[in-house]
Amino acid sequence: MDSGTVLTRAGTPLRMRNSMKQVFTRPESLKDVQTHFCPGCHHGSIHRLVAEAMDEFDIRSKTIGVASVGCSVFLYGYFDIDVIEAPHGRAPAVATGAKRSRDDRIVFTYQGDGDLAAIGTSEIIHAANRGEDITVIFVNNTTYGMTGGQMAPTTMVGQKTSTSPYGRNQAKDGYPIRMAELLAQLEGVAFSARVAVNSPKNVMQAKKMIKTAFRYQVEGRGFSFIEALAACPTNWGMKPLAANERVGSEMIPYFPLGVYRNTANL
Amino acid sequence: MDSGTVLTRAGTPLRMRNSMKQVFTRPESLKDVQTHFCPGCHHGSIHRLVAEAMDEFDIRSKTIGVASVGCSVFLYGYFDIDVIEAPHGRAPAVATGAKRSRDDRIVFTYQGDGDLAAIGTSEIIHAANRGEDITVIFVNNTTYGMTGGQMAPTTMVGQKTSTSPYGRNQAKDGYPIRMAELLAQLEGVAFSARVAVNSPKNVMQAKKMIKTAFRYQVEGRGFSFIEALAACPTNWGMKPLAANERVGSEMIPYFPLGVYRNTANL
Amino acid sequence: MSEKLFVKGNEAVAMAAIEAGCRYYFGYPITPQSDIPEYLSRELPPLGGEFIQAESEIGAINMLLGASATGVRAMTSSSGPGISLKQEGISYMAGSELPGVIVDIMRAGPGLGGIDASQADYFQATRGGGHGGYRIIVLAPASVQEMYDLTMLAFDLSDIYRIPAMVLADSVIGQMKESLTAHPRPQTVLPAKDWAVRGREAGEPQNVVKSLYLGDGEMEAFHWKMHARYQELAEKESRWEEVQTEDATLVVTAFGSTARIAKTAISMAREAGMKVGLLRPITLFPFPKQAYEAISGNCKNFLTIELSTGQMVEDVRLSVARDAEVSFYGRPPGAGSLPTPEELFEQIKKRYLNS
Amino acid sequence: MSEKLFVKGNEAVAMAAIEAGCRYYFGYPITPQSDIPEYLSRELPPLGGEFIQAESEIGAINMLLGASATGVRAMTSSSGPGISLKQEGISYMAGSELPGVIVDIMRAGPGLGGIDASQADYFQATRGGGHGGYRIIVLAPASVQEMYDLTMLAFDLSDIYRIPAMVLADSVIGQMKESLTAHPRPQTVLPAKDWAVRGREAGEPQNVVKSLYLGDGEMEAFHWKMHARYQELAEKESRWEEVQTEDATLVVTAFGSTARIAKTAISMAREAGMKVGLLRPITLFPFPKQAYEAISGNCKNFLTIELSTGQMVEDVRLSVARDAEVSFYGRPPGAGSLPTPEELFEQIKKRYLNS
Amino acid sequence: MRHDVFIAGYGGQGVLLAGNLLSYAAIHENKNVSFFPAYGVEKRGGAAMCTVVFADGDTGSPVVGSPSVAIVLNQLSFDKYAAKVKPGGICIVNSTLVEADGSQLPGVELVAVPMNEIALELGDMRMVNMVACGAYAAKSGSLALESLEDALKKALPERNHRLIPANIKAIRAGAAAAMQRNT
Amino acid sequence: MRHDVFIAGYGGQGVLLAGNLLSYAAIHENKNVSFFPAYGVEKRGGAAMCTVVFADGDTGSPVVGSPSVAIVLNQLSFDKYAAKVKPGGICIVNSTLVEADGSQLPGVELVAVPMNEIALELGDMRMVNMVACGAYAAKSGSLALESLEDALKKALPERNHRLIPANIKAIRAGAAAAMQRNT
Amino acid sequence: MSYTRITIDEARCKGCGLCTIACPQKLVTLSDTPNSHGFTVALFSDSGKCTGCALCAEMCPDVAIMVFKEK
Amino acid sequence: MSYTRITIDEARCKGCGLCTIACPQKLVTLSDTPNSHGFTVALFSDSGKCTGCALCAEMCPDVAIMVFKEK
Ligand SMILES: Cc1ncc(C[n+]2csc(CCOP(=O)(O)OP(=O)(O)O)c2C)c(N)n1
Ligand SMILES: Cc1ncc(C[n+]2csc(CCOP(=O)(O)OP(=O)(O)O)c2C)c(N)n1
Ligand code: SF4
Ligand code: SF4
Ligand code: SF4
Ligand code: SF4
Ligand code: SF4
Ligand code: SF4
Ligand SMILES: [Mg+2]
Ligand SMILES: [Mg+2]
Repeated sequence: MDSGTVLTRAGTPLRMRNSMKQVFTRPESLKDVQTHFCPGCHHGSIHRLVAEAMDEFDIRSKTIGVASVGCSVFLYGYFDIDVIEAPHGRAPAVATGAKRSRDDRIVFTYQGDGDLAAIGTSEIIHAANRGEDITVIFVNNTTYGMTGGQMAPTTMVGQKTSTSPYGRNQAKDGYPIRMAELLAQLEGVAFSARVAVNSPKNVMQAKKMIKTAFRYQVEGRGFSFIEALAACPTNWGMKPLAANERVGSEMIPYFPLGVYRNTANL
Repeated sequence: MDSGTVLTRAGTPLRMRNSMKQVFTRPESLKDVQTHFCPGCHHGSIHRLVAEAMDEFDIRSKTIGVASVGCSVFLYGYFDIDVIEAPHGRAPAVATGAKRSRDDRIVFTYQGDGDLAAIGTSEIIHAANRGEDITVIFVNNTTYGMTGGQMAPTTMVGQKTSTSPYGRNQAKDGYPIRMAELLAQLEGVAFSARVAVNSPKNVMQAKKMIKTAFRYQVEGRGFSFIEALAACPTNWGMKPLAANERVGSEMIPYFPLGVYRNTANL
Repeated sequence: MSEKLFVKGNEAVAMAAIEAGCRYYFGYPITPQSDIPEYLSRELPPLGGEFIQAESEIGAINMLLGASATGVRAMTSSSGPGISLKQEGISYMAGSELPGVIVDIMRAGPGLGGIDASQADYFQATRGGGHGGYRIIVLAPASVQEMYDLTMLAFDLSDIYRIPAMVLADSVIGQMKESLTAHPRPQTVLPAKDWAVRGREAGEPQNVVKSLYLGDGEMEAFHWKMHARYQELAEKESRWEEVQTEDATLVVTAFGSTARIAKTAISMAREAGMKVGLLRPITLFPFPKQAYEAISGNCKNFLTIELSTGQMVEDVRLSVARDAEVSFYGRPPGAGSLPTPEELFEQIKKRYLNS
Repeated sequence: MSEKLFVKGNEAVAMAAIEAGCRYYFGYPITPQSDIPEYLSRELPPLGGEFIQAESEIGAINMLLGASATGVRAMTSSSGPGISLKQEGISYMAGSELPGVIVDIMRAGPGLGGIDASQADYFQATRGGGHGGYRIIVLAPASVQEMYDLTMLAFDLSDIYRIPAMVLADSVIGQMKESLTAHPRPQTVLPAKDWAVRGREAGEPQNVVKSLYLGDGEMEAFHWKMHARYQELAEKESRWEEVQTEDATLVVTAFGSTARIAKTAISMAREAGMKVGLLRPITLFPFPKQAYEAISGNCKNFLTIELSTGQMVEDVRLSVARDAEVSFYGRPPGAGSLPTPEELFEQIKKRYLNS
Repeated sequence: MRHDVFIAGYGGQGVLLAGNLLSYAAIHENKNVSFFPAYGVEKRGGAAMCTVVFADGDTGSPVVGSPSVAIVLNQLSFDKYAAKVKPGGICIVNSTLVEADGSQLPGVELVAVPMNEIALELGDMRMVNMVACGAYAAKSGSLALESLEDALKKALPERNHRLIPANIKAIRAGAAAAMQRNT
Repeated sequence: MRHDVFIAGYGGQGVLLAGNLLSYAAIHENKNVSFFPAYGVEKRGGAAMCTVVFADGDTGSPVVGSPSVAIVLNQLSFDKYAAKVKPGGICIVNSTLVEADGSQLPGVELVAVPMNEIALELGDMRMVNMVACGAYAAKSGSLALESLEDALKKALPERNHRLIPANIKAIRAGAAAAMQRNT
Repeated sequence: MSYTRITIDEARCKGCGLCTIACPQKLVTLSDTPNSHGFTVALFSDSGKCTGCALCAEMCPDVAIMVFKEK
Repeated sequence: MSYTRITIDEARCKGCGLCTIACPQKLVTLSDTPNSHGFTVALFSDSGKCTGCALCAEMCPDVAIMVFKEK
């Protein structure tokens, strides 16, 4: 092969010249399957980074994932780990039950913004406040992806969704809620950070943060929280590139990236 | 009468010399009845201050009180106003429904720490975040009074309760949650303050703050929140004076009094 | 003839609510009912109403409680898991004698289940899924037109009897589009809401909306009062549809979409010369016992069809004459599990031969 | 003879849970069951177990879901409003085939109601108060000893059948103290929990605890599978107590504290020469239909007594022979509404004369 | 034999402890026992009452409509409950606080014991309930005084065991007073 | 008369719009109509299908087990659903994407219309569904072409009304193709 | 300074004693013996020193204290 | 610099284009015509300029890109 695209079929990557070494590989904890996510959906990127963190600490075989209800409900289809599917919003409570009964396991939840910041507010606040030794991956895409793009607590002011047809109105609907900052107020939280995956630089930073969050748990340091800003091209009614662009132009200014609490400075 | 105690019977105060003027009176919004509260329970003091605020703004006839489940469930027995009894923790949602459907009325909730900071976490956070134009009186007595003194989210570290027989253990139960500060993080909150009624000075300050909170609503300025520290002598297993003392010696140091958010500086 | 609209069942619910004077909606998204909040988020604000997307179904039912308590018409809607979460609030509304309309567009369960059509929330709706022993009014539309008509009726009955009313439809009825003749709300005479909490104006009594009863015998008296009211409901408000039951030797009974499928199956049976009829309950609570009693005087063979392993069939058994036989055919909810008319015709043939 | 303890019904539940190997408790305070969390908050930590006072009943049921999913024995308890809030979680557990024990010490409702004894959560418990059409095992103790015995049984049945199990008692049984012979857990052979989620060790299959079923026919297959399991339960695990039914011409039927009160009333009747017996269901789901079928072969007169306006009476009607009469006497819950033996004796006399 | 006793007073008079004591005494005599306390929404104040049923066999109903024996510690309880005592039964009243007239209760034996006075004489007002239990045991004959005395060890928390001798005295004084006044 | 038609394809082929168009056409002809869409958990991708039933009287079952007419826009749908067509019924296939052989469907009339090609000829691939509707109306005879054309105003959102003339062309082309190939 | 005094409603007073720590003049004390409800109610000693500051009344959770002043 | 290249799995690529903005060398573009799933998949132009920085792969939400380097 001299030039052009190298095509492969799922699961059977074309063999490279023997002299070549693969420098970017699929993480082992991520199953080698096609996802159901829409083109340009950042759930895929975030899934990969979580899988990389599991690989990094070699914890795949002792990790329990807690799936939430939302576009990420098929967690068990993509991660090669044991999974419990929690009712909508209740993943932190389910994770609490799992972790307390198996305290030598690594337990993480993966939740959307409808799930965590709306219906599941009580559960996340109290799991965080108790300082449960779990890791929470919170994917904020400013909308209810799975159910067709309704307004979420994180929907931006003015953003039109299927239940805010005139745009989110801060006078009636309030301002978008900043979970990473809010949880950082709680004594039980060991680590809280906000990341994005809209540029290679942000991806690299997100990778670092997600690994740190898992490291907290591996080292038994308490509750760790990652808010990942994400694009939902489908429900934003945007092409993938435009949606990716919006994360940087609209979301990050309101939801600044950074570490909001870091008790051990890992 | 020359000296000694002047006794009166409920509702029929002994007439003073004609030349005397009553300088401390029972607020009109407070019914002239005996309460069911235990001796030294601060619910009584807080009830009076709320009634005074209603008198001050002459809003008794247009106020809707939303009672919660806890020792303050008999709100309708003590306040001379229309009352809705909300399910445990849901008073802010009930108040939202009431206020949105009758936006010319004054709507307040009166909730305990079990009610507001445990089961009702979602409802308070989202009513606050939406900036509902209601007033919330939050009575923090570090325990579930009505049900017999179980641990609350505000129970102090080390405090023994009927469900923390070895004392609250921050490693398992987390640290007591500071609601006034937490809610102050939310954009929708117009006013958030913490008060106590354990000394005449604090009572006077509490009175001012509670009036300010109601004024916010009277002037349509949005969500106002008062956290009132309170003694529960019965469930603390203390004499009233000792319990009153504890508010100052143990609670205030951890739950500092003050204004945590004041958007209009009233 | 007024122009016929062509709308989704869920939209018909929302349109009827507006026509019935409901200006307050509180809900939380869930498939397959999200068309209702979506429609109302668009239509209520221009009418001066309020649409709130609550933080949860629990938030929504309690906002409904608060709004209803002030005397306005208000509603919520959800499906499966969301309706389960509303049970405490529904129990409180029932205990506080509050009207209010709750729409359940049923989906497959238990748990997360799936979003396919289901009728397995029948027990939850008719037996009081919440605690304490209460009943709510349950209406089961079988067409888009009925989604409209029964939603309006739900508001009226709920106001008259001071009992929460539920519109219980499966997702076939919610998602399908049919011709709809929208009509204004009937001029029912409604009792004054003098119990409503609106602020105690001078001279007015204090109004308290509550469900706490502590005095000796108070709670029991409440139960017997409601029991009598339920009986009044059963006598006055039971509604059902009968199709060709007069000469039937087999009566099929089903509600909602199942009744629609059965109707076509019954036509097939009639074409094949079988005397088969349909009895479709429109009110599930009150259950139209009187219709079953009357029909089972002549016809001794009943076939109940449900999208579940059998729930309404218990009410049928409890309602028919003692010597009547009640058989059951169920297709529990889930993808690919809707029965076809042909399939039901087979079932009818089987039972008919046995009759 | 082992020393007799003298303990509250609620405490017996907690003691039995510990003896049954339950080390994880998740709950939220509510009268009249708070003795259970209070006892366990004291006793579990020294045993290396975990007691969590959850942020709410919803938190608690979902912690139970999480713990049960990892294969340990765990439980929660509550009353009325709290049990309503758990309905979504219970439905998820049922849909995920998870074991787990839920204790409901019933109090008066609907709504906030009161804390007096009630049996009005019967429908909620036995019909699935949650969505989607599922059943849970429901055990109804009538003494402190049975609070102990049936709590243990609940853990075993729940593990064997992979169905959540509820101990359903009224507050009389929960609050009263009686002699208790504590005994070790029976050495039942339990199936391995190879479905449990504990981390996927090399070579093990991936375990997923879920209730989402999307493939064609998957959800329906789940329903029929569970239906078959419920039938197996009914055949193998139905439990009841019969007192002097052999020659009875009137059989009183009641569960929990009502059965206790009825027992004394029946002694009075027997003393007065009336042939009256008692049939007390111990399992409410599965309902001991076989006992009713058998007895109603001879005795045609049944009197159902409940602390409600009538719920279990429907199961009795659905279970007895067609020619048997079933009458009902109810005292709905609330302060001052517990019937006395004398009162029930009057009711027995009335029905007996009619028989 | 099946025995039942109903005890009523106001919060603070030790009604529940009395019920517990009788229960443990009955257990000591190898009976089956059901003790049913009434409980209120409010933590404090108000009435306190309980029922104790004990029998060789099944205790049957923990709820008793017409008790064979009632122990009534204050006027309110007397007014509310005395009339419920079964014909042929006994009503033991704390005559220090209760004005009771036997003619109000036809067919019921009224046993008046000045319990507060006796307790006060013995030096501790809080022993009213012990006096009552002694009176019950003696008058009803359904429990031996020794059983009561033995039961104290179980009914009282460890830290109060030093009070046992005083309580025994109160029990005996109650028994004596009950027998004396009515023979 | 009661008519039913089942339409299936993949997401993006305009299956639901086709169903709506037929529904409005039937309403225009004063029929009662039931349109039942299938819907999936996932927002995107996958199959799309719907059923339209229309009748002078009651539409009866919105669910149709054996449709009298099926319109099949892609191979997957053909493989899955074609066999369900009622004996004596019609199966209209998009022959551009579907390899269909009439012998697979005994008793069913197979109408092959190269819908993609026709649409592409008319300049817009997205009009495949219009071609299909025209074919259906012509072939089944249950709806007049004029009704379809009238229905476009209702089925299309206001902003797309400028496309109506092009759509009418596609409908007519579909009708012509269906009739031509099978007479 | 004009004559000032307070009244304490015995039917309301629960004897918690909060008023006793509030009075700068130490004019309020608790009775030694319980009343019929078992409460040791508050007593006012009208020594003429009462300033009418109403701090006692402000502290009373049961609104049992009223304050009067010579006009 | 050793030879470096990437592979793009067409069965996984959804044509979102995020890789195209990630490559500093602009070596990845989207195809003009949709594939059988309707996706305009990404194409790599192996002009020898690939540095193996893997930024394209890091950006791909569908993990469709693998990067290889000469040893
Ligand atoms: C109790 C309950 N309410 C509502 C739903 C419906 N529902 C499913 S997913 C979802 C929200 C999804 O949004 P989000 O959590 O932001 O996840 P995303 O799909 O955007 O990743 C909702 C409301 C449900 N399954 N259960
Ligand atoms: C859903 C539900 N769960 C639990 C209860 C029981 N309950 C009643 S009051 C209360 C807590 C009271 O504590 P708090 O809110 O702090 O008020 P306080 O009595 O201390 O003023 C609880 C748990 C209930 N009524 N409803
Ligand atoms: S709907 Fe949005 S969140 Fe869901 S898969 Fe598609 S792009 Fe991602
Ligand atoms: S229990 Fe506590 S909070 Fe309740 S009335 Fe008594 S002192 Fe007040
Ligand atoms: S008014 Fe002031 S001075 Fe007078 S008694 Fe009260 S606190 Fe003391
Ligand atoms: S503060 Fe009030 S209730 Fe307390 S002792 Fe003084 S007067 Fe009595
Ligand atoms: S590895 Fe770097 S240079 Fe090579 S194609 Fe990817 S982004 Fe471009
Ligand atoms: S980022 Fe991945 S899925 Fe998107 S176009 Fe590039 S290779 Fe394809
Ligand atoms: Mg989202
Ligand atoms: Mg409290």
